[in-house]
Amino acid sequence: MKLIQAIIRPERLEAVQRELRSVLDEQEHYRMTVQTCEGHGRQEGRVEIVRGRESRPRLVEKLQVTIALNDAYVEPAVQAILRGARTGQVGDGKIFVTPLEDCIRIRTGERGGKAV
Amino acid sequence: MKLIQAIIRPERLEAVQRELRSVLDEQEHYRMTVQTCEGHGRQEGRVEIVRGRESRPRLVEKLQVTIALNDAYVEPAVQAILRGARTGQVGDGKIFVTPLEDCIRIRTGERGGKAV
Amino acid sequence: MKLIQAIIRPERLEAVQRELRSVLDEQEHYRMTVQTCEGHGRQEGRVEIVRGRESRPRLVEKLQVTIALNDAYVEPAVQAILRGARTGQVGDGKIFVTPLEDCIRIRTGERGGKAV
Amino acid sequence: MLSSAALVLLMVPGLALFYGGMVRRKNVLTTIMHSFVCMAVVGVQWVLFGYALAFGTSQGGWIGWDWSLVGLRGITMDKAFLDKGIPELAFVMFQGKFAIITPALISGAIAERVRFPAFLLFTLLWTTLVYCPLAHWVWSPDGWLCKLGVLDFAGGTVVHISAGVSALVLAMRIGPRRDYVPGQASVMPHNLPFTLLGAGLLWFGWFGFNAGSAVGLPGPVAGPAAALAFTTTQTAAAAAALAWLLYEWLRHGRPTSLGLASGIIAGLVAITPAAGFVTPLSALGIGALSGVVCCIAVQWKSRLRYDDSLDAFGVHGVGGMIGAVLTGALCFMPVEASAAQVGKQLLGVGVGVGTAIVGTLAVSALVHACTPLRASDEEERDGLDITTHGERAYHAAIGH
Amino acid sequence: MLSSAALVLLMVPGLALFYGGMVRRKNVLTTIMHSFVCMAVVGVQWVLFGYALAFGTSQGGWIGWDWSLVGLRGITMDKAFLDKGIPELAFVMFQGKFAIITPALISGAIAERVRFPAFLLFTLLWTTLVYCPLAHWVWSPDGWLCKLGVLDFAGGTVVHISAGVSALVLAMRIGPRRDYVPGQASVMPHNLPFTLLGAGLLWFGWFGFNAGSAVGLPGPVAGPAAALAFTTTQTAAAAAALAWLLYEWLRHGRPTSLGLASGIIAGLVAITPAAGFVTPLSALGIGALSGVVCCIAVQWKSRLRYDDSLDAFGVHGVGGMIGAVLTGALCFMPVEASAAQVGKQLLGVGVGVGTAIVGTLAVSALVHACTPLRASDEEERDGLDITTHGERAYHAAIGH
Amino acid sequence: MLSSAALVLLMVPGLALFYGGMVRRKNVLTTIMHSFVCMAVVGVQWVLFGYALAFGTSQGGWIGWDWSLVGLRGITMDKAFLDKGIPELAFVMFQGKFAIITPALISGAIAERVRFPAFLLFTLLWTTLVYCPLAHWVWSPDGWLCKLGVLDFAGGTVVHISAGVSALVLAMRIGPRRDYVPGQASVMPHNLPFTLLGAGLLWFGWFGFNAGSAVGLPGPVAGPAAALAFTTTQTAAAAAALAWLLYEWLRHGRPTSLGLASGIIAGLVAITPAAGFVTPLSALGIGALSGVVCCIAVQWKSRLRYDDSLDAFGVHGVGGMIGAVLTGALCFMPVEASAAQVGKQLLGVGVGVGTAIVGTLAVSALVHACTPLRASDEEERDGLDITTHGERAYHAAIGH
Ligand SMILES: Nc1ncnc2c1ncn2[C@@H]1O[C@H](COP(=O)(O)OP(=O)(O)O)[C@@H](O)[C@H]1O
Ligand SMILES: Nc1ncnc2c1ncn2[C@@H]1O[C@H](COP(=O)(O)OP(=O)(O)O)[C@@H](O)[C@H]1O
Ligand SMILES: Nc1ncnc2c1ncn2[C@@H]1O[C@H](COP(=O)(O)OP(=O)(O)O)[C@@H](O)[C@H]1O
Repeated sequence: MKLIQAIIRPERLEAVQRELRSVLDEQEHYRMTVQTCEGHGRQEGRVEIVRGRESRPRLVEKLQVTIALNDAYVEPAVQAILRGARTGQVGDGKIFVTPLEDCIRIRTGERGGKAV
Repeated sequence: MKLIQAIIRPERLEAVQRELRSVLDEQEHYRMTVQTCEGHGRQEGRVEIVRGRESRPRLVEKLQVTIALNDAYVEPAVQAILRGARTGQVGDGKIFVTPLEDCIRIRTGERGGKAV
Repeated sequence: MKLIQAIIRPERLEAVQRELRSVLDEQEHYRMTVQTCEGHGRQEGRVEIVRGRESRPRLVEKLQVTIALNDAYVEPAVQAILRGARTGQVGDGKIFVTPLEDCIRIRTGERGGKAV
Repeated sequence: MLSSAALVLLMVPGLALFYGGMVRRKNVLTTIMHSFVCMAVVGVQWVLFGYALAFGTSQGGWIGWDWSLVGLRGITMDKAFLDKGIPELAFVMFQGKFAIITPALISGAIAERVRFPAFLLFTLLWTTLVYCPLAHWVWSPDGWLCKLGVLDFAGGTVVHISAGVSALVLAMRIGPRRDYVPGQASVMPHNLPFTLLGAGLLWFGWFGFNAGSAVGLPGPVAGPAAALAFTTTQTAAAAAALAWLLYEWLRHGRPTSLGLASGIIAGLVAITPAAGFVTPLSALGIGALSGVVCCIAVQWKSRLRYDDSLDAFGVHGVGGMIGAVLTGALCFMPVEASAAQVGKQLLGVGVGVGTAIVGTLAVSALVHACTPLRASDEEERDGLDITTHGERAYHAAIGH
Repeated sequence: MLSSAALVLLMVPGLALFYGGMVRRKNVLTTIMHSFVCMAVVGVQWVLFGYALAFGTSQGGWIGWDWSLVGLRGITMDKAFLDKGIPELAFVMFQGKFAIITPALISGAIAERVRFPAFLLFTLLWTTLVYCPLAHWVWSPDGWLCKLGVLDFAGGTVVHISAGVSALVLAMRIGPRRDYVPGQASVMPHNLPFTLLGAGLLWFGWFGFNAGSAVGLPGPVAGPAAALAFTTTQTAAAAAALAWLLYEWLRHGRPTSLGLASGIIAGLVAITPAAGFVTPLSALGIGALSGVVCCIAVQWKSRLRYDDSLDAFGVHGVGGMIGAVLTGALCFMPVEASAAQVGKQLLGVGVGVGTAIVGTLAVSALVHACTPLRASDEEERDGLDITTHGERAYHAAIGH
Repeated sequence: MLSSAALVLLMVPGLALFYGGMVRRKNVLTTIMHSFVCMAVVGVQWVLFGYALAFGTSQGGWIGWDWSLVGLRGITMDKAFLDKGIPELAFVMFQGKFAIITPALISGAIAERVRFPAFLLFTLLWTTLVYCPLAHWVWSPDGWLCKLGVLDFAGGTVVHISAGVSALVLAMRIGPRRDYVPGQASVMPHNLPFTLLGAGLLWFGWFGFNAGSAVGLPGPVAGPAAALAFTTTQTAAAAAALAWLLYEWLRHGRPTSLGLASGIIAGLVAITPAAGFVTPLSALGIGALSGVVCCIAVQWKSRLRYDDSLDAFGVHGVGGMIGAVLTGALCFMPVEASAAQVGKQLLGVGVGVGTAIVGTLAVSALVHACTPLRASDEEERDGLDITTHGERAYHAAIGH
């Protein structure tokens, strides 16, 4: 099992969701968790003006999408996120894949692969 | 060492905290970190109405609880979270367990097991 | 590759960023992601008063900084965070290091070490 | 008169924000609606029959009635009110605003758990069965309390005592919120700037409330009395705000913004029955006293088991009583202060308290017979905004 | 008169908040600015030449003009307005506020996508080419609609119908928002408490709007008429709020706070043309009807493909028409209700609608010739606040 | 008069929001309290002895005093003010609101770092030692500046110049915020909609400020003068808002909402001393000029090392001076504009500036002798709301 954490542009969430739905089994009920975050990298924020003083924030709003998956689904999911999130411009974000040792569904107590 | 990340219902946080306190050593000072998130899965949000138009959001508010633990405490903590977070209804969430290679207490610089 | 997740005091973010910039290669463009969170531990929140009733919250505002790094940079980055985030007082936070199996730059599709 | 009525109306959104800022995010809309919906329900009730009950021809001093006042049909445009030279319609509206604001005040005690339909019904019945009679007794020239010489310039008894006491009774009847812990700050206000803005609007509107009430006095004094009422209102509010702030500072080591705002309201409440009858210096005293006493009342109360969410009783009930009694002790007009007058004022307070208790018990029993008063545990947990109204106050972040 | 003008001015921030709360976080500043900037643009235009066009000496009933009114140079301080005993400057200002609020109402239909420079230009041209003539026709004693006997107490046709219809036309011209989905709640209001507060301020300001308009009547009735207008305004707002709430409750199972607020506005709009001409009971009826009909209009509209973001047409257009027609059917003064009067009112509505359609098409073509009307897709996606104004409404959390 | 006083009072919450929206989340309550607490402190001071100092019998033109005015004991309810036919109490209150708002204006310069107890003491002393004398000199018929013929319609010198200059001096005395970086937008406003709403309320209240001041003129002109003052106030605000917006647009490529709001305030400030003395066209010019000059002043200032957090000097100081001088150059009444009058106005400005500098230095030294002026670095870092007042403005998310 793997845990995928992807940092994406907020406005690409819908597209990513659409792509994920098509590769994951549960259709409407594909599972994921989303968090707000701010990212620092090559992309800069848009200029803001306060009474004539300018500032260009370095931290830019992003979303982090977390998905736990069985190994077979990892590659399709990564490709789906790439399709949904890519604009080709600086700031598209990253996908991190980390090992997941165990996964428990709280409602039923099921563990491991079938709980994902 | 393991890193536990649990997605739970916001209203179960208190119960989860109560259970955790009873299984972790530090009593009052048990350690954990909480973040807001929104989850997508089988559970649907409650209907919202805007001037007669309805929408039922698919993303539902959740909390993510993060706890770093030495191996011996993992199973008790998982059980504690299960006890605190379970309602038996769709939307109870998941617990993810991932390996933790190192852990450093910033205040003292201590590392590894005793820093957890 | 490793994924570093550090819980720090909000007001130390600037100092942490300054230190990180000096040890990571990209200078201005060093990469990281920041999230808000609330932490529970030995530190207590400041007293709040509502119409004469007092409460001292146990959850304290923190920031979580996430950085994906190639192995060689992990130790310098950890040291940089320690330098930037330490105040010596209870509540300085933790650094968690977890293994990172893969990393993909969304913009280009590059993978692994060079995508970090 | 009309601008005064408009000012009083602004107290409705003012109160809505004052209360709305103090509850949690998940209940802010329903709390704001409690105030707004009083405008809708009582706004219609007043025109249909409320005014007739309160200010129609007196039926033995106990209640008013005139078939011609139903729907205000009998009030032609140019009909003047008594001999005051103002159109009666202006008076109808001015009094209507008082009737609107009173049940809205009550809503603070039962916020975050009352069911919306029950509150609607309660508002309608309470206004009809408690407010209208009380207003008749005190303000109609033929009302029995008025005839006895009980003084109530702008509604200390009719508005604040009746609302505060009813709030307390209703809060006890409905029970505490699920996460209420006596003596602790178990629920944090979600948006204090709203509460402070609400206090600002209330304070602005209160000038209409108090200064506008000068119209009840005989012609020639009405103008100067309005200026006097304005002055005492401002002075009492300032003194009470300062007193609450300083008392809290000494007592808890922190001068809070909520204390400052609460002090303003406490002072305004306490000066209400006295506004046109006392000197500015007396107003200073009334304000300072009410600031300290209401602060103590609110804190003392919080150790008890009942849960008056936003302290409607501690501020309006207690403040109203202080003001009503001190009016008797400090007034220089229309009669000189005297022990006898204090006695009359105490009588007024007693009648107000008694009526509020009995009336509220009766009305809440009536309501409960039709529809439960209290939200289910799940509704309370998830918030009344989404469960009852299908709305969330704020949408942000993800996906928007 | 002056306090009425001040009250009407408060409608500008009121409307700004009412609209601003309903859009998404990323567009709240630009939405608020739409209202505020009308004050700046029309505020200057009105003094320079707008007043001259609307209330200058009539050129055959079609438009006013007086060189001496340019820059208000010809109005000395003590010049009285007609024979009403109020300074003409007060009248200029009172009318100016109406001219300011009207284009601000339109902005609701095109929120979240109109380009700011285009809206500025639109406001200037529309006020000059559509509003000023309409105001002249209806309110100048020599205006042709006025002479025909069309009644419009405080701007049902001039303000609300013209704004509502223009809003609809402009919304169709500009096209729907990029994420608009007919029939779905595709965009959630980011801060409903702002919207409710805005509704409260609007309602307070509306008393100035309607009661202040009594000055248009002959001297002796002005005072009583103001009281009547106040009463009908309050009554209609209450009835409409209740009607919208209850209708929605029955229909969708949920009484919403946005429905309550929308009902208030709908009732205020509908009573505007009738305020000084009908009885309180008629106002109750007008209010209740407008609450239900506007609610239906708004919901029905949402199934169509055009996107009137904040329902400027559904509330102001529809409400204005209901009010204008019912004025003819229910008025008791200055003329008795009659079929003939209803006919005249229908004529007024027709002229208002026609002028608004033709005028808005012409003005938007003119504007489009100078600068594009619609923001780019990227600007719309990232929000107009940051892309056009270089600002974000809220800063929180990280790094601050 | 009374409604004007009520309007001016609304400026207190208006200013509180205007300032409160511009600071960071962690300091919003303390910033709002700065304005509210002026109402409490000065509200009591004014009744006790402030009015006696400012408007008591003149002691040689330098200061007023009357033992009978202490606590307003000597003012009976029906005592008229001079020969103006209004009760003196109404005048006391109207003037009291000016005294309240002035130190509140100063608070903008020292926001986010001044200690609350120090500000309280400063307010009390500054009002007594700086404001009351200045008000006496300019507005008491026997004040020496009044006798010299210096014109100040509604407080350009007394209120705005004195507040703006004192703000600057105090900001320099206290030093910049810990994270202030000259020339950069180092601190972002946390809630611009609050700031815009605050600007709206200020603007509404300002009509009371300026139109109400017409009462200072001889009887028969008072009414028309109020209408004139209303007109010039509205016109100048509109022109200044437009000017600031356009200037910023040209200069920085972005028309900002904060610029629009700041322009409104700048225009209102600049017209204050001139409101009843100039024509609407002159007001247009004064407004446009002040919009551009204040915008430049604010930007130019931001390159310097001192940190006037919310630009109290750039807007009130600079705007007040522009207005005071232009009053001399453009007035048509009560005297014709002339070089001599400009000279007198310059003298007034000079006296205002000088008094503010000397007075503020003296008062801040006095305060500092009692209690430190500036919060500790840790308090500043964590925010004054939680460290000083034990409160957080917003509670959301987790655990609530
Ligand atoms: N090594 C990393 N660790 C943590 N976050 C990263 C890392 N690399 C990229 N990110 C996240 O991805 C976002 C996009 O990165 P950026 O350098 O701006 O664009 P791009 O990846 O297209 O070159 C950043 O804002 C940050 O949130
Ligand atoms: N594979 C997963 N990856 C990420 N988050 C998940 C995953 N499975 C569940 N979740 C989180 O758990 C929440 C509950 O899931 P849901 O399917 O609604 O209920 P249940 O787990 O009770 O069947 C989701 O909203 C989501 O936040
Ligand atoms: N084992 C852990 N798991 C999750 N979060 C932790 C853990 N230990 C510490 N933290 C985070 O670090 C913060 C600081 O911890 P605390 O005990 O208050 O201070 P210190 O680490 O200086 O002793 C906590 O608020 C929490 O967010």
